[in-house]
Amino acid sequence: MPSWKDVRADFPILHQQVNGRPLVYLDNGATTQKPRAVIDALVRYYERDNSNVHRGLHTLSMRATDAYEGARARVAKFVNAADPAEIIFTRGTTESINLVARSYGGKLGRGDVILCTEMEHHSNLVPWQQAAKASGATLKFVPFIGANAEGGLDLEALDRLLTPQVKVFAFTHISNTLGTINPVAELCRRARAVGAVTVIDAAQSAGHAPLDVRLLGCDFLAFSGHKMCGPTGIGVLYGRFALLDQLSPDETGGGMVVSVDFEGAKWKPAPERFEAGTPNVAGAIGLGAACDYLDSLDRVAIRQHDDELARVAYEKLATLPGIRLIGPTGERGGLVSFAFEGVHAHDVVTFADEDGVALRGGHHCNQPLMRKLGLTSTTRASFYLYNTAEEIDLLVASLRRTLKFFIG
Amino acid sequence: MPSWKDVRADFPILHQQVNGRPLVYLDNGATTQKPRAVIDALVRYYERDNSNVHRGLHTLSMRATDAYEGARARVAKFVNAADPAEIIFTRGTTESINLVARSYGGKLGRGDVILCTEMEHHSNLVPWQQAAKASGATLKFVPFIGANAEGGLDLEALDRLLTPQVKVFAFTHISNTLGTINPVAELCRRARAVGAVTVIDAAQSAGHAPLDVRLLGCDFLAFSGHKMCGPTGIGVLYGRFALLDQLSPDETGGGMVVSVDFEGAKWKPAPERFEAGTPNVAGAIGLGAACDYLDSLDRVAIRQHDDELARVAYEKLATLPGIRLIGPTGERGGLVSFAFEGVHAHDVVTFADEDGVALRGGHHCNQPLMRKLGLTSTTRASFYLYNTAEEIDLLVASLRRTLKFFIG
Amino acid sequence: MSADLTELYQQVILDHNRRPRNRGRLPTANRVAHGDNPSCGDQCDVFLRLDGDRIAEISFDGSGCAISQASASLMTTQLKGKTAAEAETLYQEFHDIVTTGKEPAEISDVAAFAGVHAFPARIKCATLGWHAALNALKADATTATTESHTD
Amino acid sequence: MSADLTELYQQVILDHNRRPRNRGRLPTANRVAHGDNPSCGDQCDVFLRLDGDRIAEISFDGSGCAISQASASLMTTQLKGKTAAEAETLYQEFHDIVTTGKEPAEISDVAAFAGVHAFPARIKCATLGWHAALNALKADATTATTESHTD
Ligand SMILES: Cc1ncc(COP(=O)(O)O)c(C=O)c1O
Ligand SMILES: Cc1ncc(COP(=O)(O)O)c(C=O)c1O
Repeated sequence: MPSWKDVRADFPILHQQVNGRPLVYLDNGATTQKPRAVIDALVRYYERDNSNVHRGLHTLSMRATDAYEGARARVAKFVNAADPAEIIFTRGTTESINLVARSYGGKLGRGDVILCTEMEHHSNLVPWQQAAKASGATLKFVPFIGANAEGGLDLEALDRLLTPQVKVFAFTHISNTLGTINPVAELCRRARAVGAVTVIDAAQSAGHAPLDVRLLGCDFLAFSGHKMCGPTGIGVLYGRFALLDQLSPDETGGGMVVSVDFEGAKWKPAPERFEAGTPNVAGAIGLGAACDYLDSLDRVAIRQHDDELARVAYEKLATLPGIRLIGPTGERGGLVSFAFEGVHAHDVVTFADEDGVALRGGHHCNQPLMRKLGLTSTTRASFYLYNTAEEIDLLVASLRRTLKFFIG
Repeated sequence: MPSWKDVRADFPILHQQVNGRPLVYLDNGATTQKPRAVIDALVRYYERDNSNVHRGLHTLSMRATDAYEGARARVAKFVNAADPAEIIFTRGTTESINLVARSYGGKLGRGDVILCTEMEHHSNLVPWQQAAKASGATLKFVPFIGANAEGGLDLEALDRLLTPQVKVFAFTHISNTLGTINPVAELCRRARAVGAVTVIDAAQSAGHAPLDVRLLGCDFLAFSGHKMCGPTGIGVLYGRFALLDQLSPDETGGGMVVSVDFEGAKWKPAPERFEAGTPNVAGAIGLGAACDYLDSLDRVAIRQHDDELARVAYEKLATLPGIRLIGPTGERGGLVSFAFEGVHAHDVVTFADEDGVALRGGHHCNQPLMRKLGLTSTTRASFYLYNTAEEIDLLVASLRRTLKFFIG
Repeated sequence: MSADLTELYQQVILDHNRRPRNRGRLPTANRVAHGDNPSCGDQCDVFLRLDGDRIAEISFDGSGCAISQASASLMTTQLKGKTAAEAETLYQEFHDIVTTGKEPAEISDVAAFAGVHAFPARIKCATLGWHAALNALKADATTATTESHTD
Repeated sequence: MSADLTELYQQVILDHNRRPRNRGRLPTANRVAHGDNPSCGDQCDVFLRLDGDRIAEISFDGSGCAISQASASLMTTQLKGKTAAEAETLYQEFHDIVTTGKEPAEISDVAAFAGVHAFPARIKCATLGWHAALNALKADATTATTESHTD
């Protein structure tokens, strides 16, 4: 069990005052902070090894290539992929999903169904709308249960919706607005039974819990480095090799071709086929360092820590007058969303900021979900390994002050 | 005039030994090294301001947004764009060109012509092959003149090829293999006369010479941060606003939509429309710092320095037995490509590496060009602001040793 | 970083937020426009009954933070009875107040919005209703988003 | 970082590079395959005349570095007269040599390639011709790229 107090010392950014108060960073669902080890990995790369990868035969280029491919192997291990070639580096979850939606989407046609859920982030929704438009496929949604979506996905509806026409089933692991933890292994199992390819949006889970693509049985899985202690501008698409191997490339250009003439080109196999141009070498290396850091703390312990904070927050927030808590009442991921009668999320966040507490207010890129809940925005507190129970008390105190100001 | 000796002190990576010799880094066409100022900007961001951008209302998020949008404005100034909204952040040149080729390519149809040149990097060739395939348009090429391409682009052939059917004319500013500096303002002028949209691949020029999109009169211009002292994983697509505004998005997801329901979405205007998902915030900020660094040295002086090194290198290399020098005999960008009778580029690079000299050998993502020259590979020495005349002497000495070993 | 919040949340603003004026859908409207602030999800519909060039009646509906709601409410009281040209001038004045913090020459409730300038992220909130109103005047039923306007 | 280059460029290799054996297009070939090393542009065509299961004649053509040319040349001398199964075994032995540096039990020219293991970037060069030959044996006319094989 890591000492969570020591963990805070690893994050330089936390030790600052905001508006005269110690920073309480509770916007981890948007992005997480970076430990010294990750920042140092970037600096070390630029100060010692920086070079272009793959095409170089000199020492720096070999070092950079080894570090970049080492990061790929490290990420493969992080999600227990069978082969590093199943790891494609992208800018982030959004690009990963666009890549599948375009490359795999190119195989779809009229009569085919793409299945999503009603709780998807815009990044796991709009690319599928585009894929449906381009291919003539139909887009359908698994509904959720309850006025506050407290009942999770409607698994009976899923059974009705999962027909053999479904070619893709794309769903989030942990909802960034609700905190719902979806039964992803079970969803993959049911999808496989009808021959549908599964795409998991793991943006909110990759940094928070152990992740094993072979245990989950998914075909594709997407996540972002910046939400798991890694740098910005780097993310991952895991794809089962047998599937990747059949896909056409998405972006094209240098580095992903075997041979080119004026008329056309022949593609390399995965993962190179999907990584056109110079990749974010430093970003990948930083992500590898983030994997090391998270595993050094133990992801089971991180999950317990984050989920426990969310549980405590849920309980304490429930005592506030006029609050509406969204999402599951029991087990949940490390975040809580809520809305107040008569005080808008925007104003809540501004007041919290005056107290040094960083929250997010808005639709969290979840507009259709919000609309179904009859909301236009919520306030969200999202936790990570450096947050503490004391910070939740500061949050609650700040919210009380806000309520007092607006409601009296 | 900067003191070029002092400049070397700004680059931590240069002060190391490779294979027991001081590093002589002559692979700048592939990627450049990073000055302390750029590395520090990344560290500062992660240690002080890191947060997600755009969607946040708390202090860190406002700081991160200001820094990210400040970097956009900085890059706009760097290329003299009329409006920061004309600057789209991408992963690099390759992604920038893919973006135009797909979004603008979506407007093309049978009978339309896409015009490239015979000296394009795969990244400014294969995306246009794909666009032609997808739209039914025809891809044509402006030839170059001379057995070593020493005559540059054939401007008479260009006049014949530039018919009103040409909808896009995509060409490189400086050839990464030949060193040819194309007359881009003139090419834009001629393209405009027939109503063709121009796309400039500025990967090899952005960090080496002043760049003014309004003076050039181009519609789109693409470049990579990592080739101009900036971080990996960040690049730019400049687009004239009137044109950008008409284009459909490429990738979709969070951050680029105004509103979303289960059926569809409405897009934000440029640049957000083209930046789906969390961007490479630190990368953009690092690129802004690179712009500051290059302008503090003065880009006119950098161009003179780099081109002078290339001139000296060309002269000294010409004295080596059995060497074939490629590209222009007169004015050229800061690089020289060459091939030896009887010694393969691969072996040349391995020997140079033993002497601490980093060179590139291969087709430089220019296979069709190579084939027309009757070559499969060349060795390339490419220079940047921290290189010196003494390093050219070390290069020549290393090549002499190699020739001695293989030829005797 | 941030100025005192009481500068932002002035009494006039709190009052308009609590008791918005001219709120609801105007049944007699002959012009309507919708405004979105995509960064926080605020929305605002503005309904106008134009009588020639003059705003005979005006209302707004929507959801959003105290700043955006109060601003829309105050906007309706300011624009009622005005011509399109007068409305444009009033918007320019309001825009100056929220971006520079300079209070207007004449005593007016809009002065309460001067505190917004110290919170640049909230300028979009303060101008959302105004953008929608101006779009409605232009008989332009397209969505006003605060992102497509230079605030 | 790198071992001494004389370890890599042994006399046998230099000799095969300067005077390649069985170089050219075999007119009587009934099998051919093409190999690419996309990272450096090396190319290698291998031509076979298969007699039943046995390689009656073999040649190679292409361009590349000293390592790849010498390796392809030596490969042709090794495979001539061998069956497909024997060729596969010989490749495995060669692969072991270039990846581990362990010299073979019997004295053989292929031992000259043991130095390659200290230069991992060159393993692809050393195996390019072999990949093409094995592909030609499989009557698989698809391109052998060293990137799609695990070296
Ligand atoms: C559930 C979910 N999916 C997708 C994304 C998009 O991730 P990114 O913006 O890093 O591409 C996010 C984060 O905003 C998220 O929370
Ligand atoms: C002329 C030219 N165009 C395009 C590219 C591709 O740039 P990137 O790999 O950064 O996308 C390069 C660099 O390799 C280049 O030299």
